[in-house]
Amino acid sequence: MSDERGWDEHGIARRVLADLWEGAYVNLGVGMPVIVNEVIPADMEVVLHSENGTLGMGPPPPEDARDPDLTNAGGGYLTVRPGASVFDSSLSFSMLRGGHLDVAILGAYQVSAEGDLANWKRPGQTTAGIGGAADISVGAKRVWVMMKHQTNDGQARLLKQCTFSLTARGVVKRVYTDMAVIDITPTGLKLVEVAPGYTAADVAAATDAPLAS
Amino acid sequence: MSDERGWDEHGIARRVLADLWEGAYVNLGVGMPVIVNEVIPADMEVVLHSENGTLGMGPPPPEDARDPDLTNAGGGYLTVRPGASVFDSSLSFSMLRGGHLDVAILGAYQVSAEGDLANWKRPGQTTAGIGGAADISVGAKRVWVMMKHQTNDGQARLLKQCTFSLTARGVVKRVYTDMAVIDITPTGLKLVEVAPGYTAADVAAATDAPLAS
Amino acid sequence: MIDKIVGSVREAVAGIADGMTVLIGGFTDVGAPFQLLDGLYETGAKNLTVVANGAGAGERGLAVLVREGRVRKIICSFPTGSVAARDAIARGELELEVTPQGTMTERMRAAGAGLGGVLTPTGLGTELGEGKPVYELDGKAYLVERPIHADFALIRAWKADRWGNVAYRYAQRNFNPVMAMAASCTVVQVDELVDGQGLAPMEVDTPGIFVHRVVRVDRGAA
Amino acid sequence: MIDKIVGSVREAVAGIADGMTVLIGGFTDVGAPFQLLDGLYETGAKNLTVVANGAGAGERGLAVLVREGRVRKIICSFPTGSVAARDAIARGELELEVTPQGTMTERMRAAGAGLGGVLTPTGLGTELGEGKPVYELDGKAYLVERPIHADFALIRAWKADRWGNVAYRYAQRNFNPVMAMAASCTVVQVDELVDGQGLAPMEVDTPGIFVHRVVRVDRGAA
Repeated sequence: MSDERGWDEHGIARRVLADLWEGAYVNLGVGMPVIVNEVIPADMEVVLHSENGTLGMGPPPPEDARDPDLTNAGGGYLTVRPGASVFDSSLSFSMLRGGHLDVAILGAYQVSAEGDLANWKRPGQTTAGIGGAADISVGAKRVWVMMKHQTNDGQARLLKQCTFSLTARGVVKRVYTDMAVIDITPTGLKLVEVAPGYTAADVAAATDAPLAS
Repeated sequence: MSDERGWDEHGIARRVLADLWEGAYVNLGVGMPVIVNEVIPADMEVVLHSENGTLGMGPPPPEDARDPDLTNAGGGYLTVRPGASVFDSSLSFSMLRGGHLDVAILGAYQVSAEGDLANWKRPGQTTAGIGGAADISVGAKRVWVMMKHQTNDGQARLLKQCTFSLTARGVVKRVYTDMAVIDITPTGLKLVEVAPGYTAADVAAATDAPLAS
Repeated sequence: MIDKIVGSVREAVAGIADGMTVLIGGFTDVGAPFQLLDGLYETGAKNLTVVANGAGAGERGLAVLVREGRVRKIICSFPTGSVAARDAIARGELELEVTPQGTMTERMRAAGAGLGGVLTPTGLGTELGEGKPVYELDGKAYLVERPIHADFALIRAWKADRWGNVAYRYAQRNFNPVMAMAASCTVVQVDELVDGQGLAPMEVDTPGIFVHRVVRVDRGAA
Repeated sequence: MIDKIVGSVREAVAGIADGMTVLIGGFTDVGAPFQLLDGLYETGAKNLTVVANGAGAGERGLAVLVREGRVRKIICSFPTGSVAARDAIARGELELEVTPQGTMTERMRAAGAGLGGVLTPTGLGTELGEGKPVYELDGKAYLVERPIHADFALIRAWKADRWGNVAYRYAQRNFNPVMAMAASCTVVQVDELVDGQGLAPMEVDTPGIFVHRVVRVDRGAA
């Protein structure tokens, strides 16, 4: 940890890990969520799903042991772990859309107080890709978002309403940021935990929607 | 062949075989159609599909070599042939409904001049089973029927309109009976071939719909 | 440690209760979970809705449950030859819904895959499509077929490991992989348990995410 | 004798013509049929509609076809990072249809399985669902997603035999098995041909009924 306030990316990942459990089936989105993989203890069986068609694979191999046919959805190399399996996109998305994943941990540009998720397209982008994000977010039992609380120029990402193109409506249940853990409830945002060095007032000031404590 | 007129069941099967070709993917319905399997020459590669999830399997093994996990849809034992494969019902019916089968050869109670097929339920039956017949008959590239030309009490089975519950509408392309081979065309029934010992007039008299020669 | 293996058929079927919907795998006897059905019988659960290819042919498995009046409704494709079902219908105890086999498969797959339904040409314009919504798309009409989701799926396979990964032998697959996807609790009976590293990744037919309990039974007993 | 094996990439892609729809397998580079794409380039076919996960990232395969203006439309889920596509769109040469990955998969599967379409919750109420029909069933709304059928599917696998049976290595599967079902002519490039008895029945991932041509290419060349 640096001496800056709040959690760094690994700190957020460790905070997410504290909410996971042995035996959970989890999909990690590209970007910040994949860091969670780095903090899962070797003796904890969290079963990672990758939408290109793997379940239960292990962390990257040394460079000289890479298998060209064994990667995750981001193209990162994987290793075979006991209990792992491979399958096609049809079965992979049946798992995702069909409610078989316990947790999907996704990155986001914006999240609304109603749980709307915007994580695939910035305004004006012509080749933005949705990938599996829409299917995952409508299907997983729990959708958690990991993101910086604000944009680099200090704009809130937790909003009354998203301004970016939506991935899915009303799906996000919990948000982990450098500043806080926040639940999305039927009555709006609820502060669960404040990162070290911040106060509830700091978090509320950086959030563009009402935040209950 | 007996000295009776027309084709016996094996004769009908041989007549069907004459219209099959090397490399054809074929589903044989229960009843008379499975006899086709007995007349396919050993050196002719006709790939048989069974809706319970096998493709390209061979004829029944000797009794002491039966594999309890290797049967066709009727429960008959099969043998592994080179090039055979197994799969689940989802893929099996994708083959059938998806137009991948070249020919489905089905039994029937009745066939109409418009190609309607009735082959699953007699009037009043409470536990009649449709099985895969409806999916097969809407999906196969060609649906051929093998049946006795008339019922045991002399009623026609080739009719203007079926009176039994339908399996599918407008699907049958050709009918093979003990008396004749008949095509179902956009303008009605057309006589293709008459079995030995019968005349076109005999066939027309045993058919309850106009029959062009 | 993940360990989905249970020590007895009784544990494997625990929780099946009156009024539940149960998927039963197998085509004729192949891939049919006879020991789990014996276990289901022992639970005493009644008023069940069952989805299976047949309606209980022969003298064991589903036939016993139907004969003893434990099944309220069967959704199946091929009830032909089930004396138990014919008699239960005659007694007014059993409701029978006959559905094309491919449609039955797709309906369970839709439930497992999170789809709201599928459009199929099968059954259109026949008794098999009666009462079902029709949807026209690009000039062609289809039946709208609803998902079938179940409380339990009872399936049979060849091998499994503690993660719930499953492999089938030959024609054992049939409805089993799709049923495994469509139930809140999927129970599989297998001939062999694979310990250590478990099944190899490419050997797995039904990944463990779809499987909740595994029990080994003696193949000879089947 | 059934023999779907052809001797060259040129024979494997013969018949792909202007205006056709072509499915291209693979996820990132894994399971992507690069040699078949080189062959497709050599045919000179243009005005193509392509369905693939990406829109041609990097400097080979689909990227070349897009850069050279041979592709009129791409249906894909993840065009991100395709410079070729971004530039072709800017030149007004390329139409891009971005579709959720699971929806893309189901649309091809529907074509291969003879379904008229599927009902999915994915994309509803977002830009991704714009222009698509909505169907309400049992109080819940879904998008109606149409089948995608193609003239050709170009896929990649590990092993195949003369009957067209195919097995994939690890994550090579991805879209390949579904694409194999959805095209009038499915062409597969493999690392290994299995002669004699062919693949064992339980080893087969894509049965030969879905495969029309097989060509072996040197893995080193990929």
